[in-house]
Amino acid sequence: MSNLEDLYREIILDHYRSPRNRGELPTPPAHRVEGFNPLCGDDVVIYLNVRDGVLEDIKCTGRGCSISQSSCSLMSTAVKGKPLDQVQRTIDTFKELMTGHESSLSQDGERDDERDLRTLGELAALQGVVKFPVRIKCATLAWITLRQGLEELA
Amino acid sequence: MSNLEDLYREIILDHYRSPRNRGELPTPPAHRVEGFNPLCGDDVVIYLNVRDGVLEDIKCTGRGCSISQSSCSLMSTAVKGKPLDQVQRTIDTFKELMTGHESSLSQDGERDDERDLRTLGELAALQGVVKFPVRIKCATLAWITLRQGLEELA
Amino acid sequence: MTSFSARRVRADVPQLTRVVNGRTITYLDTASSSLQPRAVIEAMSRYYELRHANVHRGVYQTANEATEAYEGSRASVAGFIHAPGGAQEVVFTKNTTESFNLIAKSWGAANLGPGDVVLLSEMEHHANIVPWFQLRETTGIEVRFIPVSDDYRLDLNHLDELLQGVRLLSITGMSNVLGTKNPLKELASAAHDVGALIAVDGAQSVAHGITNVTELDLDFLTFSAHKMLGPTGIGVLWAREAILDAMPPFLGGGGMIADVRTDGYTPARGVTRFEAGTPPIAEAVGLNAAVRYLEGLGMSDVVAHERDLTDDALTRLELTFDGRVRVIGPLDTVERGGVISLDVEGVHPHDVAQVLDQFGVCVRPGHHCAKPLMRRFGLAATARASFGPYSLKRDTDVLLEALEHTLKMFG
Amino acid sequence: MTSFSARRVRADVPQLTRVVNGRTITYLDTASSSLQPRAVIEAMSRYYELRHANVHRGVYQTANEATEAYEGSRASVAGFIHAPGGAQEVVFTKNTTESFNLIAKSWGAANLGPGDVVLLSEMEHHANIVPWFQLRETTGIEVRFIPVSDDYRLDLNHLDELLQGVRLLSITGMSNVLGTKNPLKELASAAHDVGALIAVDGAQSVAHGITNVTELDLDFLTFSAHKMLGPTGIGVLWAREAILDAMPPFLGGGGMIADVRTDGYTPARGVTRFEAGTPPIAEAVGLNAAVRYLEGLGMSDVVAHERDLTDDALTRLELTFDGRVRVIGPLDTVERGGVISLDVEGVHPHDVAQVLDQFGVCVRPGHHCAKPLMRRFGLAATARASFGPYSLKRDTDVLLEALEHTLKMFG
Ligand SMILES: Cc1ncc(COP(=O)(O)O)c(C=O)c1O
Ligand SMILES: Cc1ncc(COP(=O)(O)O)c(C=O)c1O
Repeated sequence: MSNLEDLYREIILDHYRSPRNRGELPTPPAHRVEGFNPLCGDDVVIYLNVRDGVLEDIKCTGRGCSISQSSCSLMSTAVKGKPLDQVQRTIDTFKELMTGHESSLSQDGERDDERDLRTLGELAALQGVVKFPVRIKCATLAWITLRQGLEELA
Repeated sequence: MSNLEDLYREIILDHYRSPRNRGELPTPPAHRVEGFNPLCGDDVVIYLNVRDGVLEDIKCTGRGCSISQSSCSLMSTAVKGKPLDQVQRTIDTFKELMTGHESSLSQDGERDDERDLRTLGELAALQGVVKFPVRIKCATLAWITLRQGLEELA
Repeated sequence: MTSFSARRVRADVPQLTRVVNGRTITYLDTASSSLQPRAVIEAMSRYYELRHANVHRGVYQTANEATEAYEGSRASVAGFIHAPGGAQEVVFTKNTTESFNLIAKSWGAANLGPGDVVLLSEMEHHANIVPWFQLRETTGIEVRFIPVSDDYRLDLNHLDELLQGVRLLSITGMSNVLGTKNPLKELASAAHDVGALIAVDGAQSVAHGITNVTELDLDFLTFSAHKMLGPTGIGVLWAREAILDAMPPFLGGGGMIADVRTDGYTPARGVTRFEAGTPPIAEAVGLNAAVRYLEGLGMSDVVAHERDLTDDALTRLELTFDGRVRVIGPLDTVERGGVISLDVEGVHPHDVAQVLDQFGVCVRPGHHCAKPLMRRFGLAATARASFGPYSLKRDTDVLLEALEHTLKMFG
Repeated sequence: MTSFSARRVRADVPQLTRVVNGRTITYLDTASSSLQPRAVIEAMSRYYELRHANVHRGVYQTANEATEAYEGSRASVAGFIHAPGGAQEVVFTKNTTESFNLIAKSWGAANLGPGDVVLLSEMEHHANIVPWFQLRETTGIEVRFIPVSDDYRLDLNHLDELLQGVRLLSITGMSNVLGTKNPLKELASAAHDVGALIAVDGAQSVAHGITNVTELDLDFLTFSAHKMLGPTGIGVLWAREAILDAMPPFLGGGGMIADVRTDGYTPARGVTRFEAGTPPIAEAVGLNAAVRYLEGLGMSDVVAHERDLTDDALTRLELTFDGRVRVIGPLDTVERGGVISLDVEGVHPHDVAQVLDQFGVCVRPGHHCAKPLMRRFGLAATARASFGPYSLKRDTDVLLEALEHTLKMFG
């Protein structure tokens, strides 16, 4: 059962049971964006308040599995109040964690791992997901939706 | 090679090499009917002169394998000059030979066989065809076409 | 249950000895796709080893054998569903989905026009919805749905009204989400009373019930081999001969034509008109083996066995979890098959299935290609367990054990 | 020819040890369907025994394995034909015929209208003719044919005129009757010059040549597994990603949708949009095994081996029969594959094949689903012998022996 505990780390279950930044923001001024995973029917809805190049507030609703919902919650805590360029970097780093992880691990795993952990903080709890390829889409749904929302605002 | 010689009896090869009643009849008064086997591309064209309930003349053209062409030739000699009801009986008997043969043989083969041979004369040479199920359609093409022609005339 | 033995069936299915995550597999996903007994797998291997050739038009021995095997399968299938017109009514497709597309795009496009109604139900699989939506785009037909009641059965109270203007009632024999079996005979007669035809989605019902199209008085039936112990890559469309004969071709190509000129073509007659190109030959051989295997078991024994398992599972789910695991489907086994959709309190179906996998338990999370039904019950997904002839109560034991662990983990 | 050994290939193919009518089989019908090596048959058996499950949407281990096997096959196929966009450009269909129907009914219906021209050739298989005739009925396009010269090659003298108004040039890579290989690179560039796309029927050419869609600069490619040592029940449509992305769905059902409501549906993105219903999973596994087997042989060695056999056979047919057995196809091996259509003096192809069967020789009589070509050369049918990687000159020995007997018998 070690694999499973890698996937469902305590932090993840905690964010699933008590999601942070859950709810809606009035639109306008907030921007609303919706993400959808046709394979499992999960969705996330993200509300974004951007001012002067800073993501001042973010809220999430939607329904889905522990991975997609905790990922959204973890994401919101990681990017809330941050300047947009930093948000973008976090998105990029997270995407790398999800897609490039296995291949970079096989070359010089330790170093990459450390870098991820340093940059990502709590988000690193999601790295167990890469061992479960079908769940990667669950973990990335919120992030793809966030990026889409930011693009729509740009 | 015994099977093969059963299929290609000398009579059949003879009718293939020297088809009887080959050619066309002027239409009208003759009736022209065409048969086609989509699987192998064979066709037969039959010309019929019917008067006073008698098939006074019949001619065949078309192209196809030895079985379909010799069957047409054998048929023409069997039905030419015969009253229509007798033609119809010959068609029925031939059809039986082709379709019911195997099952009736398994019950009381000898008797049926004899009856076929008596009624069919030279046509009985075609009975080897039933051992080659894919070729049955070749043998019956001319007969189906003849029946269709007679129905059109009726 | 005279000779039927689920244990013996189990011993015939190689995959059921597999060990997954340290445990012997507990396969509870037969509604998605069934596992194949050795007889089916070997029939196909032997076919490839001994007699593979393209069918039709061949004269040599193996081509004849392949053709006989292919056409023999058609006859077997016709017998299995009691097709009144025999093999001449059985069209091989690639799956149930293609069969429905064939009905919609051939019969539907030729016979339906603006205002004509196709009546479905809210419990249909997408295979019996999307082709009708596509037809609606091109012809302007109306697509209407029979509602599903809170007891997870068709709400037939307003059937008469719903049937107004209907040309085709297309409905599932058994829901792949709820397990509900629909009253096909009554529905057929109601449809015929208004001059409509009836098409039945047999993807589940043919594999888990007795299907007699003559007695039920159906017009079309669709199903897939891979849900009835057979191989992937082949499905069936059965239709009454008179209906088939009047249908225009669907896909165009070799095998379905009588003649092709540079200026046009003439379609062939009979079932081959609907089978363009090289058909799934080895798959037909596998399907034939599956049909014979099921006939050997006896479908009434299969049904009884699966009812037994379902009854036991429904009872124990209720006893063990006291409402924390809710069954989305009828709670009794009256007109119901062995498909059990679960809603586990506080745990998403994806997570349920993931935890169960650690116990070697195979259940499927998701909308099961029945989104309108999911919406009807306010669900995004369920975790679905389903039985087959090889299932045992032992499978339910492991399912319950794994569900307890799941609830603990997320509790 | 470094490591290639036809004898070793032959030993890998179980059916080639079969005895028919007292003689070891001489299989010369690879153009209809190839025989499968043990590696392909066993890959499918093992799949069913160990890891069969429905693909996609599954979370449990065997469902993941099945999905990986299925998607892995897509990647293999993409590599085999050098698809510039990789697996994302490979759609699994049931055969070449369905692939052409998909092009015509999705891309064609969406992009072509009255007066638009689809240019074919007189040597096309019905699979690449009938779907265009069907499209003509619904959209009023024009279907035009490149003529075939008396030397059995495309007559490209008037290509410029023929290309006027053309939106798609759809043409075979290699004729299944003549053996002629067409100059695809030149044709692609000519098509592109007038702003048309090019689709290639690879049913023969992919199995008997090197296909690099990037280098040839193609837009669509179709082929079938069963002609390239793979199983029945699966075919391929390759198309450039940008083209695929813009194509509307074809068949409707599960797997090809993003959402379905009672009032409509949203198609999925990517290749799955074209794969409605449970796909041919085991067949994809078999196709992957076939691709790897062919790659192991080396396609250039396969081509060289088949050219050798063809050269030898053409020479000996001429020497032995001195014109009484006429070859319908090029008499040299320049841009020509191992398909040899025969016209035997005074003997109908059906009879030729029947007599040959007594020698265990498998050749196919008929129009080979190329009736316009047959008409062009005033033939109703030919008896066609064709080679595969497992063929040997010994096969030609038996063919010649049997042909001599045939001529004697009907002489
Ligand atoms: C050149 C060509 N195109 C298309 C096809 C059709 O292939 P399939 O029957 O697998 O759809 C064939 C084979 O019969 C062929 O030889
Ligand atoms: C009720 C029902 N209909 C249709 C289908 C579609 O079957 P297939 O995917 O084999 O086309 C399924 C299976 O997924 C089903 O359960």
